[in-house]
Amino acid sequence: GVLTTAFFVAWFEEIAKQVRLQRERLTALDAAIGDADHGTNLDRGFTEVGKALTGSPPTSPGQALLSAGTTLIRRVGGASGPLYGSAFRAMGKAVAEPVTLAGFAAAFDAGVVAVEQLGKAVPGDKTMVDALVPASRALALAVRDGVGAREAFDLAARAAEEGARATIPLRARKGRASYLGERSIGHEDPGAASSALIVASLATVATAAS
Amino acid sequence: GVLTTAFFVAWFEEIAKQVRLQRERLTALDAAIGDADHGTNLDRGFTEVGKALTGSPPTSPGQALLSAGTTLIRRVGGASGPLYGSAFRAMGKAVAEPVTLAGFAAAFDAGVVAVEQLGKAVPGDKTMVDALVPASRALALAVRDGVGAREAFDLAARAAEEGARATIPLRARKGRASYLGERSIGHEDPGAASSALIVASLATVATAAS
Amino acid sequence: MKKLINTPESVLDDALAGIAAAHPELAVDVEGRVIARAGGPRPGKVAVISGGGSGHEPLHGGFVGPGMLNAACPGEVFTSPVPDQMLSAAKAVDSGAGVLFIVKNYTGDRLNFQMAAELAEDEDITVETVLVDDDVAVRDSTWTAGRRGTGATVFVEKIVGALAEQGADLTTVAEMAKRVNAASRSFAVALTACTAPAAGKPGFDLPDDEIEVGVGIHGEPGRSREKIRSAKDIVASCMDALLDDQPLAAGEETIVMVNGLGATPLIELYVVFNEVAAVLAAKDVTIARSLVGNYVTSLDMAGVSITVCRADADMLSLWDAPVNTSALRWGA
Amino acid sequence: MKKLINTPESVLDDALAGIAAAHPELAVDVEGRVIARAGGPRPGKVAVISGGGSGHEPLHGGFVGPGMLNAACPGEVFTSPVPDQMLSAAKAVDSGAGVLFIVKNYTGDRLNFQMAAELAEDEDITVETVLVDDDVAVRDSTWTAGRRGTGATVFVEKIVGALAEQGADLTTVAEMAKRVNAASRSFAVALTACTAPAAGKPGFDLPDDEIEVGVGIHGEPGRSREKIRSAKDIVASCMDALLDDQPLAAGEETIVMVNGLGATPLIELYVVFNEVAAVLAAKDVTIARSLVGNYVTSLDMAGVSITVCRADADMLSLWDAPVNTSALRWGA
Ligand SMILES: Nc1ncnc2c1ncn2[C@@H]1O[C@H](COP(=O)(O)OP(=O)(O)O)[C@@H](O)[C@H]1O
Ligand SMILES: Nc1ncnc2c1ncn2[C@@H]1O[C@H](COP(=O)(O)OP(=O)(O)O)[C@@H](O)[C@H]1O
Ligand SMILES: [Mg+2]
Ligand SMILES: [Mg+2]
Ligand SMILES: [Mg+2]
Ligand SMILES: [Mg+2]
Repeated sequence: GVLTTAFFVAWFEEIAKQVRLQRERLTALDAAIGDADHGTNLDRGFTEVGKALTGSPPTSPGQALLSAGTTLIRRVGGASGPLYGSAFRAMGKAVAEPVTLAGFAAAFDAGVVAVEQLGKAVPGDKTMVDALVPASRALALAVRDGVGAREAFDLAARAAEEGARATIPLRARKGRASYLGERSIGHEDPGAASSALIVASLATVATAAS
Repeated sequence: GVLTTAFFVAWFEEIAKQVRLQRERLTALDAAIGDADHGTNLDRGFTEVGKALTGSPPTSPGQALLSAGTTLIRRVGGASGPLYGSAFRAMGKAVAEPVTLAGFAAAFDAGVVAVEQLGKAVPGDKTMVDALVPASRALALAVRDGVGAREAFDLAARAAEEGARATIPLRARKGRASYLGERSIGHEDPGAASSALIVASLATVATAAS
Repeated sequence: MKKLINTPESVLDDALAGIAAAHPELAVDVEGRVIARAGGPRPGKVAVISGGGSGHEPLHGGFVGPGMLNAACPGEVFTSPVPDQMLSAAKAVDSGAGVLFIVKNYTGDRLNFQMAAELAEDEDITVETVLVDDDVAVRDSTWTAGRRGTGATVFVEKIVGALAEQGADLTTVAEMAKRVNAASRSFAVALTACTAPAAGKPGFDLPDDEIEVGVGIHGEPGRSREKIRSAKDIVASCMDALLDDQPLAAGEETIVMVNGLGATPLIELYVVFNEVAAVLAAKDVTIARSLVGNYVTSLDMAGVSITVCRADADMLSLWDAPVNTSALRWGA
Repeated sequence: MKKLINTPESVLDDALAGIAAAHPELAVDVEGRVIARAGGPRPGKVAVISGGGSGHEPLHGGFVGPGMLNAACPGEVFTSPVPDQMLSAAKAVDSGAGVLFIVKNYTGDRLNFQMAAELAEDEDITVETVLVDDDVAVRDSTWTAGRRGTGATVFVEKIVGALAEQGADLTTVAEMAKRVNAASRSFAVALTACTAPAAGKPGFDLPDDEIEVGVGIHGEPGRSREKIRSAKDIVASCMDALLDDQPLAAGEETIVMVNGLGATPLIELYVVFNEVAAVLAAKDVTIARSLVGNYVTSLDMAGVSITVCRADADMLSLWDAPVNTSALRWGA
């Protein structure tokens, strides 16, 4: 039940793969209420993360997370670059070895808090926060209930996915989508969708590992 | 059998009416092998001719023709403005009262010669000359054969129309259409089409008058 | 999508190489993505840096040069630059007198410039940041990320660039930037959507008789969709939006920019300017200075933005000061 | 058709009124359709006049001012001006030293300028006319009206404008115009057709993956239709056409313009310039001076033209001379 460095590397590989696959979808979501670059941004970013992790293989989970976060900040730009970058960096700083599920859940929450602090968005603003906060809550509950990592990640993935879908009827209050006012209603937030993808990748990797 | 000042004024009115009606067609012909303004150019020009002839009513056929020609030169621009303008001015200078059919035919030919001299186009170059020269020849033949004005103008109109249609398979050697090289083949020359319209108007007015 | 590019991924690098080739008077770091004046910092002069996503050319690279910016940091198309760019720009152009960051008010731009400012402070570079938020199509409320920064950026960069050139200190320069921003309002309409190279298709579909009203400069849809009307009517509603937000009194002086969004013929921009001039003349407001052309674009979007700055005497005299950049040049 | 206009008929008048409002340094005769420098003729200076159809802005009105044109005569959209315009321009700007007409080689332009020259001679104004015919997409043969005049017009107007400013006489100025024209070649490709206001629809239909190669600046179709390719490939074939017609030897100096046809983003023009620079660098040909931007447009056509002038030392020094117009300004 301990999450190894390899697990985190696999997580970033899976994210990169999924982002590549869903790049058009993310960009289309962003085209509807933003500037049509979210898929491109994340594809560029996580491809670079992959290169960084291959180039200087991390020797600890914290290192993997810090490296990924720094790479995103240095390579993505836009709103999502600093937000996701700061999230992974905060996770990397918060995580302690060996990484238990409880340790991971706490670190994940530190990442979510970093996003909230940097972006000043609260749940309901129609941002990635709407997927990340429920995911973090699901992880915390899973730890409290003593379920295993695989199931915990499944629950988190489901919560994130539901959170993302729940952004559809919302009116955006943060980011570019807020410029649209009423017209932002009826579209899923691209950042929430990518957050759901990131959490789902966690579940995928855990399933594959087990 | 004498062509009065009123006849010439009626001719320009008819041209203006027909140009207005066929404006889109002329412009579409010009779009295919030119710059899509021939209908607009002539509409603007003959509208102004109408205003000029109404504003200072001519007291002779020569005056009517000169006024129309000068107005076209001053208001149309492009290739067709100076060409048609010079044609009518040359006709105005050549015509003598009373205007017999023979006198008209000679004046018309002077107009055609003015176009040829100014534009340096010869028949077969895919220009208005391809409609004007046959029309002039038909008029001369009609005079030789002693037919009446109405029939002479009908023959001229038919010759001009045939001449215009005969530009379709030609490759342009003058004007904008020449830039297209081979690609100018297969389209009717807009200036030849408008020349046919001008000669047809002559027939229309003669028919109405008789 | 038809574009004069090699690949969507290489657009920015290729364009930067082109800028380097075309402008020997600039120091273009293609890899580091910084466009700076050649020759390095001038002792005692505050350095003025701006940046943002690409696709808005000539903004900002076209405004680097004496009398305006010291450096510009171009991000990927419609994506704010990354902190490393602003850090390396700051290091390259700071003379010790400090650096002003001119940042358009978008979440991405703010966050990346903010991180850059922290990194620069770590290297003992003093940074002041000024936000440009002039677009009245977006209401500044808790319901939004605040107004977008658009056309006023040109006014801020020009005026503040001149002030920095005169040797004003960082606080003074930053204050003037805020003053110009506070005095400026913009509003834009789009006739067509634009196509970002990586997206490969237009950001939205617009029927042949409709326009997007209140658009930004990133291909995003606007505040509302309306039927196309005459230039006079369109300008009237833009000017209503501008003047509602910042009423102008008879006798006041303005700097006015009628800006093409990228695919609008200059002849149409002059038609629009004529209508803007008529609206202001009817209120006895003076257009003391003006710009008509493509200054803050949105790739191949057809449309126009109108920016009006209520200009005081200081601003006008700084506006008239020499400027020597590829996109704005006079007195030099 | 969506355009920022009032009516197709009023586009030119409205735009001229806008130009008048935006540029107090110009004397714009809206009714007579002449854009001249304010202030009248300078004794002893040859007057330089150009003109042509509208829709190519900033050409020619944007090049009126010290160091370049004395007056410009804008015709209706894509229609050459009428003789009255050139006559009234000549009367307004002739100082007695004579007038140079710079005429792009189109039948309409030639005929109307020719008539104007006759009218001006009747009023004792000495006129020299120089034709610009730089477009290598058209072969100069008995099969054509001769080459079109396109981008080189900017080079001729700038260089000759500077020479006239220095007090050269009419013959000398006309000779230089011919020299610059003879040394210049252009080639253009279009990605989309343009829509003339009066026509109301695009001049041709171009599928989403095709380009028109060898187009002019009046929305007419080009020499051939081809599949879209990379900027590098497109530039390669344009440069082949230019260099086939006028080979350039290692060490020769050039002035290069990469010109947007109206709807092409500046970022793409820099991508193109980068490829042009690479082709010339490979031949050791020097780009001594360059322009990248929208100078000779074709309304809302997307595409690019490339103009290369083999420049001698005289031309380069005249190029560098001060110019102060709305579209080209340096040293002033
Ligand atoms: N203030 C914010 N707090 C949290 N998330 C935000 C904020 N602003 C934007 N986002 C997220 O960023 C996403 C957009 O990312 P992206 O398209 O990459 O950047 P940009 O908006 O700069 O183009 C949005 O869908 C939203 O989820
Ligand atoms: N050199 C020439 N001689 C005779 N007619 C010509 C010549 N050049 C052009 N034309 C005629 O002019 C017509 C085009 O007129 P128009 O479209 O009004 O002018 P432009 O070509 O300047 O746009 C052509 O269709 C052709 O018939
Ligand atoms: Mg985005
Ligand atoms: Mg035509
Ligand atoms: Mg973006
Ligand atoms: Mg024409």
